[in-house]
Amino acid sequence: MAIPKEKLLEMYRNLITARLLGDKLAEIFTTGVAGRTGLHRGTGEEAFPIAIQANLRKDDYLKLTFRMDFTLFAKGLLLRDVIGAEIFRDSSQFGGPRYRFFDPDNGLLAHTGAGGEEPPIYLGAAVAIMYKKTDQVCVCVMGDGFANRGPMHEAMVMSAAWNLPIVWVIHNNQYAMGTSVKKSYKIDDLADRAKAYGFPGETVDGNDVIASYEVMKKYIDRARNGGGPSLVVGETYRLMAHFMGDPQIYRPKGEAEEWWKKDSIPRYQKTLMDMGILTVEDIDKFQREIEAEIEEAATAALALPQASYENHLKTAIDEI
Amino acid sequence: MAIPKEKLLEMYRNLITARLLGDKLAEIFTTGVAGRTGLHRGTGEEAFPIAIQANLRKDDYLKLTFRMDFTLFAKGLLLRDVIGAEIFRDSSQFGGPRYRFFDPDNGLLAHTGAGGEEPPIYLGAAVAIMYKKTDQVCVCVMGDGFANRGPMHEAMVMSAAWNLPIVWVIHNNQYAMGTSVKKSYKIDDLADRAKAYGFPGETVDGNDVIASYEVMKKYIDRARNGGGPSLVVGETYRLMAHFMGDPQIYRPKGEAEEWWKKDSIPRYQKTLMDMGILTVEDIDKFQREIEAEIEEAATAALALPQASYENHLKTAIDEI
Amino acid sequence: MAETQMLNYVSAIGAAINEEMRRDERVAMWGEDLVSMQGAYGENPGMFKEFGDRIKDTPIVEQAILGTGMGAALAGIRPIVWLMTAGFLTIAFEGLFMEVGGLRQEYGYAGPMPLVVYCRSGIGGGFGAHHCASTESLFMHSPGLKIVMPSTAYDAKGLMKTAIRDDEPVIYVGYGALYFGAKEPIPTEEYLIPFGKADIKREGKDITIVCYSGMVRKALAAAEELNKEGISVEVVDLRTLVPMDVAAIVKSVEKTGRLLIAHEAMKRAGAAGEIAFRVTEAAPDLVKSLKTPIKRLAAQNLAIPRSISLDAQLLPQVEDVIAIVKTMGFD
Amino acid sequence: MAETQMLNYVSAIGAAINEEMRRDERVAMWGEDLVSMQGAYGENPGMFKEFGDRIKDTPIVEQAILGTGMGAALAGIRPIVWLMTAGFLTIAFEGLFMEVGGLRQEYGYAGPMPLVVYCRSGIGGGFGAHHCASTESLFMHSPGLKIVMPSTAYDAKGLMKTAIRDDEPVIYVGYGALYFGAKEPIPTEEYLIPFGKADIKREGKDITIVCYSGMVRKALAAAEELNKEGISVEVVDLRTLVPMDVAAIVKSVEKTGRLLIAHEAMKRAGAAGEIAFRVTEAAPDLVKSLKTPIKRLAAQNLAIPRSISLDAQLLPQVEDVIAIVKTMGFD
Ligand SMILES: Cc1ncc(C[n+]2csc(CCOP(=O)(O)OP(=O)(O)O)c2C)c(N)n1
Ligand SMILES: Cc1ncc(C[n+]2csc(CCOP(=O)(O)OP(=O)(O)O)c2C)c(N)n1
Ligand SMILES: [Mg+2]
Ligand SMILES: [Mg+2]
Repeated sequence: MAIPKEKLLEMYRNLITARLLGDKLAEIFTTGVAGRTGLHRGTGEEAFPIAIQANLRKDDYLKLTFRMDFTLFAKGLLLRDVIGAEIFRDSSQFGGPRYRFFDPDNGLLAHTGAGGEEPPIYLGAAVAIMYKKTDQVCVCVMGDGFANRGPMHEAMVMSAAWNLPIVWVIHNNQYAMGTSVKKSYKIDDLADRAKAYGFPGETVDGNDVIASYEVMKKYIDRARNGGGPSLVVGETYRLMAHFMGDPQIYRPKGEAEEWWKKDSIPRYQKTLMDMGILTVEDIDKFQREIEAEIEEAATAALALPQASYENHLKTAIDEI
Repeated sequence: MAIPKEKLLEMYRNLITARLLGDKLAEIFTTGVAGRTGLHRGTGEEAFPIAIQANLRKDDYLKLTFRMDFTLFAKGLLLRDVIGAEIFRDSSQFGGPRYRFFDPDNGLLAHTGAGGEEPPIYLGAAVAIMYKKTDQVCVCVMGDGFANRGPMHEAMVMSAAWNLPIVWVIHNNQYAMGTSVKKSYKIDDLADRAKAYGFPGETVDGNDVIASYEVMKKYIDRARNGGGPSLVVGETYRLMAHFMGDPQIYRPKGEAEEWWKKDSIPRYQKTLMDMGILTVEDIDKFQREIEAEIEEAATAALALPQASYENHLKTAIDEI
Repeated sequence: MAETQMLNYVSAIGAAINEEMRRDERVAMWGEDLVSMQGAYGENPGMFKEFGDRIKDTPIVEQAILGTGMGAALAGIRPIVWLMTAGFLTIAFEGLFMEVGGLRQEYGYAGPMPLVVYCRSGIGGGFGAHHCASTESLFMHSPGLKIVMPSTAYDAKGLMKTAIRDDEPVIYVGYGALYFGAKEPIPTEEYLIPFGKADIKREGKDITIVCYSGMVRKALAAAEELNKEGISVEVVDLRTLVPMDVAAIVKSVEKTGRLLIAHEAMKRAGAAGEIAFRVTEAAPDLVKSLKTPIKRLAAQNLAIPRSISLDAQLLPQVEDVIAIVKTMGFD
Repeated sequence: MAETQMLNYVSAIGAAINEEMRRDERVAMWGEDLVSMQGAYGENPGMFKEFGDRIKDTPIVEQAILGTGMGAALAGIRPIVWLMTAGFLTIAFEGLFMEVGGLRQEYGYAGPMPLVVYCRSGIGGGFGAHHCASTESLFMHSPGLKIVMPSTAYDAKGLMKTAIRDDEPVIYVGYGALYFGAKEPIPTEEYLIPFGKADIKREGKDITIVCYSGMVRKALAAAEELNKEGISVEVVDLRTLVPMDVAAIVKSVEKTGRLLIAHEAMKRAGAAGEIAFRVTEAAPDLVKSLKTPIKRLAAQNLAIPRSISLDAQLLPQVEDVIAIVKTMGFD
């Protein structure tokens, strides 16, 4: 079943937007207006989250890795609000997510400061879907690092026992801080984790937009149709430091260079051009349009308010 | 490689002792001298823990399921002290374990009241073995129920990453309280859990003494020789209620009866008799000897002191 | 006079859950062996049948059980998650303390998250800390958790109903030794008990004992004894620790001039410190004019052991209440 | 005069660990990215090289990291387990609070279990509760955990050495904002600082501020300001919360007649309640004779948000110390 041209181009636009937005965020952080340093950059890993989101509706539940949250415009957030959240502005009064990315009404439930506490929470959304008998799904993407943690395991156990509409995803960028995935896993294919739970597991080249889209579509459709949980592993690479400023003493020389060769953008451009869907002129045009959009969004984001203390107090349950 | 006759008979003696001891404990609990009711009986599940312990030295670390702790005489505890611990007597001043079964010097580290917190702790003993460069091993047996919990998963992840001398074991008696293993696992073979970690997993008939002994020997030897972790699943059945008094409304009619047919004792007797190692007269003799031993141990156990408040205060770290 | 029925503590809780599940179909409940053993400790034979899959059994995965409660609450369900014992709350601690109790605030979300976390404390018999320990003092330190600890069947019912209707997360801790206790007359007509309203379980004029949960019974028994010796004890049952009815304590102490705070939780860093400080902050002059300094009675600073012979010595008993009251300036 | 070297807080901790690892080969350390990133936050470039596999990286499995520390400690190793932040202690909470802190007592085992659980609190910058929160008040409520929270490089070194040599489990919480702070003169000769000995960081006669960790710096800055207005502040740095040097507080308050307890942990059920109660219990007459009731200053009852603009308003600052001191009867 061929992917519609519109979908292919939408993903292309989103991929380029993600790349340029990542650069813009790095620039903004360098100027200091974010109020802190150390952005966790995701450049080079955008294809997989973009392909995931191309399969989701706004009312589906989604967690990405914290590093890839800046691609959430692909789920319908405004670019302005994405940038705003990255630099700690509060766009909720304008319909955006709250400080950072939290927006239950649009399927964003949380990042937890202790990474890896999200799977049970997102599984809870899948429980709600079961009770409400809607056809929503839940996609919970964990980094290769946090995917080792106990709460994810427990949530996977329960997802299998209750046959819940959730797709577990490991975004494998080969590193967790300074720790190579080879050191924390003694399996070559992370999708083997699924064998412990009795649901399907599949690994895909996360730098291949179309392959990622198709694999995700298969399991998201399956979950939507009552087929229950599954695990998808997207293979990509953390081209950037863990955070801006990390000297990366753990990274073998030449490794990143090898992965740059597998970068999703030239590959996807070539695919689309081979399919006759994209021309060199289009590439140029998209680039210019998106750059302008991002500029505008960045300006708007910087004008967003900081979180207000008065609003914040509304979250108190008792005397402060 | 044939199992020595002495080992086979030792296991026979231990198996019969376990069966008779289980009955004795039930009797003691019924009289009320234990000070509480609700013993978690393990009758019918003895073969697997007996076979495990036949492979261990006193200085190896071992955790059984709480239900099977009464078989710890097979690791060298006195029968008196086992009974004492089951009825809350403190035999530590006589060289026994403390209240219940806790004896670091003899490889017993803990049961945790929240079942399933033990795997990280036992893995710590394996870490110590690594640092001390001894040839001890660690065997951590979890029930099918608690084996689903997060701490066990995390410990298995770390055991693989560090290649530690530990054998993970699931004692699958098909039930966790009222929950059938079929409801909490969507895999048929629990040993598939090992596939998530990249170490070997194997399932064995836990009511078959010799098969259990051999499989455990393989993986315990492997761990002792630096081969790292593995997972063994012993299949057996909880013939008894979760606790004495539980009305067992969850148990399908006839299920227990089917499993009684697979009881380890007549099977092992037949095997040993076929091998010419055991006669009908031996069976009788062992039975009488063991009954007498248990009677004596029970009398001695009832004479053991309760835990003393003064001793207990020594565990305080600060003002009480 | 209103009609009543005779219910024990566990049936009162069951009745509350039943009524609320009938009233609001978004209410659902899950946990271990709720269905297979009719309530994990067999508390409530038959109660769950009418709700079909709205009450479900889980594998033994407490971190997931707790977390699913939170996620479902954010996604439109009103879950009651059953975590068995107050000690087991520690195994889902991060989820409960930081996420259920704090995540909304971390993100500035004041929207609803209606979740009841239900468990029991106070189960003795050598089962050790996890079954017996009172962990409420820990959760008071979480920024966003309400805490309910009823001491009677009447309160248990009315507070459970309020908990289920609350739009914010609530920890509801039953007291084990009360579950199958004597039946009490409970109104057949619906009633709710608001959070943050203490109840004077006994009036008195010489000393105020502030307590909650299983400690109330012990305080009342002690009060009975002390009364014989001419000491008149007022027993204030907080019923909810967060929010806390500080005004009720102040009012009582204004009358009695003496304050003893008693709980089964461990002494060091236990709830008593917070209670005393709240009273001091609310009524500094009152505290200055007390007849004798505030005292506390609590479990000793030791884990509850796996031994049936020690519980009584580590946990506060009726005699301990009597003894400490007598040190508070009655000569 | 003793020789000194200039070290900042993080290097002082590193020096302590180095020295102890050289002294006792049973000492080992593991956690996330200790080796790969030279200390997880890059605190200590190069420090770990000489110990080979005695310092090891783990996968991200905090429950396992903590538990292995306990098991190894029971099996003859003296582990330091690195858990990064005081907020992350909550994800291994059961293991830390109930097992490390209680299991020995549950079974009546008074034998050694030498474990140091090492982490930092007080990391701001919009990272939210887990990186910034002070969780020590929780662990004070555990039956068997010692708690160390140093406020200077000097104390950090001497207390880490004591922690490593202690035969019982110790939580050692560094204060994030101090790690790369100014260097201090540290004796080159070995020294240890005993647990349970508070340190008077500034002498004064009008009011005692009891504090610890990051709050000490703020109290000292406030004292400086208040001094200009004629209020003489004594700053008592507890250094260890369990055991607590109640006698030092009493002695100071006997002199000043006023007591303020300040911490960055959240107010409700925070450590201040315990500190105040201990003082009341130790010196009831002193408390009765105070010039003004005991007060506390703490973080507001809200989670630390994911927003850089709110931290300062939720956490106690120097100005807050000054303001609250001024309400304590200086007119
Ligand atoms: C529970 C917990 N442990 C440790 C950390 C510190 N930490 C922040 S990011 C990170 C690495 C996460 O790796 P991964 O899941 O692979 O995501 P990636 O950074 O590769 O996107 C760690 C260990 C944390 N935030 N939470
Ligand atoms: C963390 C935790 N959850 C729940 C319980 C209550 N509980 C006691 S025994 C048990 C069943 C354990 O099943 P399994 O591990 O299969 O052991 P078995 O009883 O079959 O020997 C449960 C759920 C507990 N003690 N700890
Ligand atoms: Mg990664
Ligand atoms: Mg079982």
